[in-house]
Amino acid sequence: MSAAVQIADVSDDVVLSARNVVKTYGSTQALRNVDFDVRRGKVTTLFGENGAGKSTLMKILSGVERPTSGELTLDGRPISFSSSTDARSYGVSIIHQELSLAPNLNVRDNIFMGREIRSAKGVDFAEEERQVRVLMKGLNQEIDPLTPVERLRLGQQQIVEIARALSINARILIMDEPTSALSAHEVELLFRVVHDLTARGVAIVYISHHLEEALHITNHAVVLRDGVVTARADVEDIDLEWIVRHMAGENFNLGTPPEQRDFGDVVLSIRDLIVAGPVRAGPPVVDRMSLDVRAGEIVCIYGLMGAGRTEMLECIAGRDVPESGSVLLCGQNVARLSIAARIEKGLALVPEDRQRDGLVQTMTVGRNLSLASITSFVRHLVLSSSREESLVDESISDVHIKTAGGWAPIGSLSGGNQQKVVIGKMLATHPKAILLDEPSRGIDVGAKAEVFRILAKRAEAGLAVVFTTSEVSECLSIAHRIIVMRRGRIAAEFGADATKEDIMAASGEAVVAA
Amino acid sequence: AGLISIIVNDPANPYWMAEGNIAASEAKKLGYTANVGAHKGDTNVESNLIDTAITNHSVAIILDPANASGSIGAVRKAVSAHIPVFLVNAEINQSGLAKAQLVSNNAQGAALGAQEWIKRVGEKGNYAELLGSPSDNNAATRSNGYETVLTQYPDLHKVASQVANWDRTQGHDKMQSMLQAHPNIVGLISGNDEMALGAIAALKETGKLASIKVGGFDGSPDAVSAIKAGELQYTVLQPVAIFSKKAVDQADAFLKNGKTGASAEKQLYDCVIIDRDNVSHYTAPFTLSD
Amino acid sequence: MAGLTSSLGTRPGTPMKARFDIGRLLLEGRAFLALIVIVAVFSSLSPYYLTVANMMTMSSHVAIFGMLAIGMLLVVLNGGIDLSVGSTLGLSGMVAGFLMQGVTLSYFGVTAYPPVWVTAILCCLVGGLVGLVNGVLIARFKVPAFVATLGVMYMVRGLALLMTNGLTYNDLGGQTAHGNTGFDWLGFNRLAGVPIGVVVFAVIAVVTSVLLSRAAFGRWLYASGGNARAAELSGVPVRIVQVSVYVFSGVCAAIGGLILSSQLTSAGPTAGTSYELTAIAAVVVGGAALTGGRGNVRGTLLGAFVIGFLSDGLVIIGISAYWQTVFTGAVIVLAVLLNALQYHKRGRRPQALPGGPTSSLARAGQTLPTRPA
Amino acid sequence: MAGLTSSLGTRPGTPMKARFDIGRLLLEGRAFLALIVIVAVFSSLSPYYLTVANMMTMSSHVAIFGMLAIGMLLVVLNGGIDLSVGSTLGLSGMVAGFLMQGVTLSYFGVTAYPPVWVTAILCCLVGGLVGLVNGVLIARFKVPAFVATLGVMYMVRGLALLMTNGLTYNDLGGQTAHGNTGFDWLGFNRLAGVPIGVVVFAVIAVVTSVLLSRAAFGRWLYASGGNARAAELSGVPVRIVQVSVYVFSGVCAAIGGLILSSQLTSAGPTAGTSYELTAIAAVVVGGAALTGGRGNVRGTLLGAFVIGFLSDGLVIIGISAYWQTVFTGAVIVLAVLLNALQYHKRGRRPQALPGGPTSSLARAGQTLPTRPA
Ligand SMILES: Nc1ncnc2c1ncn2[C@@H]1O[C@H](COP(=O)(O)OP(=O)(O)OP(=O)(O)O)[C@@H](O)[C@H]1O
Ligand SMILES: Nc1ncnc2c1ncn2[C@@H]1O[C@H](COP(=O)(O)OP(=O)(O)OP(=O)(O)O)[C@@H](O)[C@H]1O
Ligand SMILES: [Mg+2]
Ligand SMILES: [Mg+2]
Repeated sequence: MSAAVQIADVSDDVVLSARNVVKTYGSTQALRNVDFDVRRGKVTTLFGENGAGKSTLMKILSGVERPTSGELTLDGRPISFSSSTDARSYGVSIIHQELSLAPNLNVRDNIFMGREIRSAKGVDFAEEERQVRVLMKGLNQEIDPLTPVERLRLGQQQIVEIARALSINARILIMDEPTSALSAHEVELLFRVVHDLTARGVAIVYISHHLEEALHITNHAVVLRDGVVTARADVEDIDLEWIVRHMAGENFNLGTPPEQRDFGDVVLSIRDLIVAGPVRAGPPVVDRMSLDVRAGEIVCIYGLMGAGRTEMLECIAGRDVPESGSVLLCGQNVARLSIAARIEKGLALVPEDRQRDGLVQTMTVGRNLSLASITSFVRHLVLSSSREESLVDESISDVHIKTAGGWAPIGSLSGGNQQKVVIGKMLATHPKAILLDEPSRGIDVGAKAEVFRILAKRAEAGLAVVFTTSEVSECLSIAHRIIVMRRGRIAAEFGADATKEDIMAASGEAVVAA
Repeated sequence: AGLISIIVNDPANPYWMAEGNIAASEAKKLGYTANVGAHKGDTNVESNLIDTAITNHSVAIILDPANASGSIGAVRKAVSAHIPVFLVNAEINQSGLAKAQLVSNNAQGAALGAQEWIKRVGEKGNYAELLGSPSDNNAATRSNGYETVLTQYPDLHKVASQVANWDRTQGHDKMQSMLQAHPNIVGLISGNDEMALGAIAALKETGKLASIKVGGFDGSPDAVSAIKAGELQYTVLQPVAIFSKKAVDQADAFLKNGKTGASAEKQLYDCVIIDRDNVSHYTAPFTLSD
Repeated sequence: MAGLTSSLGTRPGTPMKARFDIGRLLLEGRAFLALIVIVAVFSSLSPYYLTVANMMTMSSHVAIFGMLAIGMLLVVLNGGIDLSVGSTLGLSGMVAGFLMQGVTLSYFGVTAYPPVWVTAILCCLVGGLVGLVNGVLIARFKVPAFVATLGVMYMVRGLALLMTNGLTYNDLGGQTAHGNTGFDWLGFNRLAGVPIGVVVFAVIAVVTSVLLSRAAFGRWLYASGGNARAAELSGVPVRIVQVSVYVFSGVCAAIGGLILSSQLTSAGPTAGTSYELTAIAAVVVGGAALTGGRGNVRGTLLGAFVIGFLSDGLVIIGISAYWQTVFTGAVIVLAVLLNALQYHKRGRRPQALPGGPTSSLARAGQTLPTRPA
Repeated sequence: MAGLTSSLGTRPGTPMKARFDIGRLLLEGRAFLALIVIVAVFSSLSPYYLTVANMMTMSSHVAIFGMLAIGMLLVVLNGGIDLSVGSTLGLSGMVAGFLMQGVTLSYFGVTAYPPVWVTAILCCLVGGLVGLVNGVLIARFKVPAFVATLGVMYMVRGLALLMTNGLTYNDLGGQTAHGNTGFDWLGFNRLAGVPIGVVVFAVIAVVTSVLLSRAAFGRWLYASGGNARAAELSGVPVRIVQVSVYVFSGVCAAIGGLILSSQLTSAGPTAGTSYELTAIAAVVVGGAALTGGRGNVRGTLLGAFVIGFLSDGLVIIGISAYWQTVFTGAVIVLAVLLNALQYHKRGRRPQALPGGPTSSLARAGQTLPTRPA
């Protein structure tokens, strides 16, 4: 690899580096021969699709995981971290992608979790509290150190996580998607902190799916695809298009833009839907949404995290009770029906988090596939196994699931195929309208394209499709109509010919002026 | 005239139920108020009940001790709170603490029972025994009493014995298991009626009740109906009705004159046999009228 | 087993059913092996152990807590636990006793003697009612199953004791004059040499097994035990399923109470004390996971027979009751230790952390993956 | 309460400490209120209830299962459960009894009489050892806590019974000749009018409370009970914490056994049967969540006193033992019902579903916030 030569030239700046790192989980190769450098006083950003291996690499750099092979060097000397605590003692600090806070503890205790300041009388809470106040002041936040974390907004929780990473006075700070729950204002604050830190010589590794935002603060960019480093460059030499090209592959196409067609009748109609937020008195998560979807139409809902898309879809599907508003399916109000009854009537939801809400891990592929349509193969009170088998086989070939058979345990499938199982399960109920919450999240590029192909095919056959996404490129793939949601409301509506810039501007994404 | 606290073992067993009820009604007849508690064999609960009796300023405590050794501490506690304690039904392994220990003569009763058993079952063959919980002295006393009599017959062999903890369900299950290994036994001698009744259910089920004869101990109403039905050969009536009444009387006497009126602390009340000949005299629970 | 099924899984062409059964058999194999070892050891120690008569007797002992175990299995499959079954068993017997003595309807001034089948149905209703209380507390009011059923356990036991002030109902034989004889039929008679209690137990086991494997309800139960959120979004009536399993468990306990009291022809209020633990032990030894979603009737039966045959065997060879206690504990620990080791190896990906709320209260290594792959 | 605190939370300027304490007080307020009601009702029914002497007596009853409850609290905070404490209490007493009778060292042909303090330490070691077995099974071998401690419960009880074949050790007073007197000091003497058992209990409660609120160990325990993954990533030694709580619980049970047997001056092998349930009840009534991470010593003490004062009160006014059982059950159900309703209102977003692995075995509505990637 020619990149390796290039890296050796600038080694004077490099504090931490990884060489030929390989990480395998069972049969999945998360990282293959990755070289990566972290530079003093610089921000290095790691770009890559979901599942590219970004977090895995960061976990290795911060001692959470050990590489299958390959080595790390710190200040030119080989090193091997035995644990995250060990790495911390060398000044490596990480903000994990998943919130790792204990909800029952307060802010102070979370920040000092595992490294309490001891005094003769036990933990020195006063000193801890003082330090937290200083930290919060530095972040310009009014979060009281004694508030239990579970009472904080998601964004505030993320601030706590950032504060914890900062409190270590690290030389190397790894931020794995720190801004995913932050408001534009909070993001700006964070960036100011990042500038201060780099000015003091702290090395920063940054990961974000908000590409513009990342480009704005980074010095170096490294792109990872399927566990392989595909490109690296200084920020001066690159632009957005470069990143996308290297992230997704040269001739990658998510789907063909739809030709304008005549749609059928309105299948799904939402009127003035209001869903209350976690705090009753606070603003509603979904605020007077109205939306009509016709048979054969594909509607994409774009928005930032926390825009309220999940709440809206789950409310339509019947998991949440709306504050007010109606949900009409083919003209019939289903807002008071149970989930099962809505499925019966032809309204299906593919949930956002397939592990938590989509799959039953203890059951086989086939039983997962048939779960939502059990009633269709009950004869004389017992399940007809022949009918079930044919239904399962049909689904497997229908949505192209790569599996050894219906009896295979669900855990043996790759993420993309698991996602197809969830989609296939809901399609097997023969819905009139299907809602998909981030159907492409966490699945690889090929699976993603296939999922979109399946949806497009079904739409042609008259299915009304609503899907959400956080990636602009996906909006422009197969949707006939793009709706941008912002704080629970429709911020804008576009046709298939919209541009990325229009969409991102409407979503309120922080396109910070350079 | 004050409160008499009565503490019995487990009122889920009619024997102790009667013990508590009879003592309570006698106390009320004598003008006292009465509180009946149950320790269910747990020495800690017993000790707590004694504490409560002390708190309640009881003038006397009638106690069926949970454990010959384990209850000494509880009795001592009551005594040091200057409350006279009268033990009924079971003894403790220390004298001089309680004002009186009124117990049925278990050894005499067991011998009596064993002799009756010989009469009914015969002098040869294999037999089995069900024992009460080993933590209870009465279990050993009765078993030894049976042993003393039955070993005098060289053609009688005890082929199986099991602990069934005074419990009917366990008596039933253990009997069934013993029958598997020893289907040819001619009789069963049981440490109490509950276990005997459980065993009878098991024997009825296998149709062996005609060939295997069962003897009980206690004289409980259930056993008496079993005798009437011809299922149980006999039972040894413990004079619980007599001594629980007597215990209250002695407490009353002690409270009034400072003397129980009995000659010794340990007072043994002889047991009597109930069989189909005198079963008609059984007028009230644990009472055999003349 | 994990390794085995997945390697089998990659071999194409093997018919699906066969492969599945091998995996299953190995999972249950342990309990089965244990049973064989137990029977072999005790047979060599006592000539009476391996006789048809003794097998029947032991089976009729197993039937009682086996009934509880089958109800418990459904609750455990749902990810719950039911500590109240022992008390319900006791209450059911007491209700039977009460009804057999005749119910005096003071308004009419007559005493009604319900026939045995009415009594049996009423007892099952009482058991179902207790289960309903559990189910509503857990499904509707979200009280943790452990505590809800613990509380109900005490209350039901107290009620059973209060019904007669602790006394035992004796002689449930009924009287021909009252037209309520036949209660002891359940406990005493035999069908082709098999005690009726065992027959009832077998019938219920078969029915439950069919319910679990062939009815929509079974599928719903496995799904909601495996992942309640996913099941709900797939249209499974998770709450109804949850309430049902507790009701089912209550009814099973009531039937257990009926069998027991008809075997004894008497009903005591303390009957069944601590049987819930034996039932849980049987379910766990039978390979079910306390996290829900894993387990089946066959395994639970094996578990119940292992425990029952072991303790009866110890009685037959005349070993002290105290050793029986030790052995029961050892069997439980050993069984779950093996289970845990096995599952531990398999469920590697979402690393089960010690101390997690799920991992310690429930099966380790079976935590749901927290993050999308 | 959720509504209240959050509305308070939105009012700016209120000092945080005050708000926090109000919330806490209200949470624990229920148990406290219950205690006041209990004391008031029984005082009006019996003139002897509200006397210093009776309070001392009742406290010394509470001390025994309160000891178990404190150990149980730590286990519950960790998200586990310990069913073996009752048996450990019994075993501890038996070991004390065994040692007090003198240990015959056949090799030397002498009988050694260990002094009382040695006996006490050895008993605690035995308790700790039982806890260690639990902890290793759970933390190392990932056996579900419920089953692991269930198995150990049987084994320990069996061992206690086997030690004397079911007999009770009598007269633990010791003999001056053997230099091992003083055992009954623990149970009989008083310090400024307070029974020593209560003093020991109070000391341990205070120490535990300080440990939980002021020591790093306490933070670790709450952190690993709240989110084990996060705690491990932050460098909390989660496994060590997990093993420690079971050891602690075992030692607490052993001390409980010592106090009990010195109060009774005898030690029986069946002592403490089913006390684990009372201990769990105390912890739950005291507001701790079975999912872990929530609860404190103050609440547990209140819970223990509610249960103890209630049952002693029922005895004092002469209510049947059966009603006591019913009341215990009702108190448990009521307490968790209130808890569940309260928590249910709060944690809305990641909706706790019925039947989920965590939700039913443990507190509902307490799912960790999972953050979308
Ligand atoms: N603990 C694990 N066990 C097995 N496979 C894993 C594990 N963690 C990650 N993987 C796999 O490794 C690959 C890389 O995952 P990683 O979390 O590093 O992706 P990522 O680039 O951070 O994605 P995202 O943008 O979604 O955060 C994926 O295929 C994932 O499924
Ligand atoms: N775990 C949580 N606890 C409390 N509030 C939350 C939680 N997750 C999200 N929220 C809040 O709920 C609101 C809507 O979130 P939701 O997940 O519905 O948004 P979304 O548009 O679907 O975002 P995503 O990109 O995550 O799918 C936001 O205000 C967010 O802060
Ligand atoms: Mg990642
Ligand atoms: Mg969402």
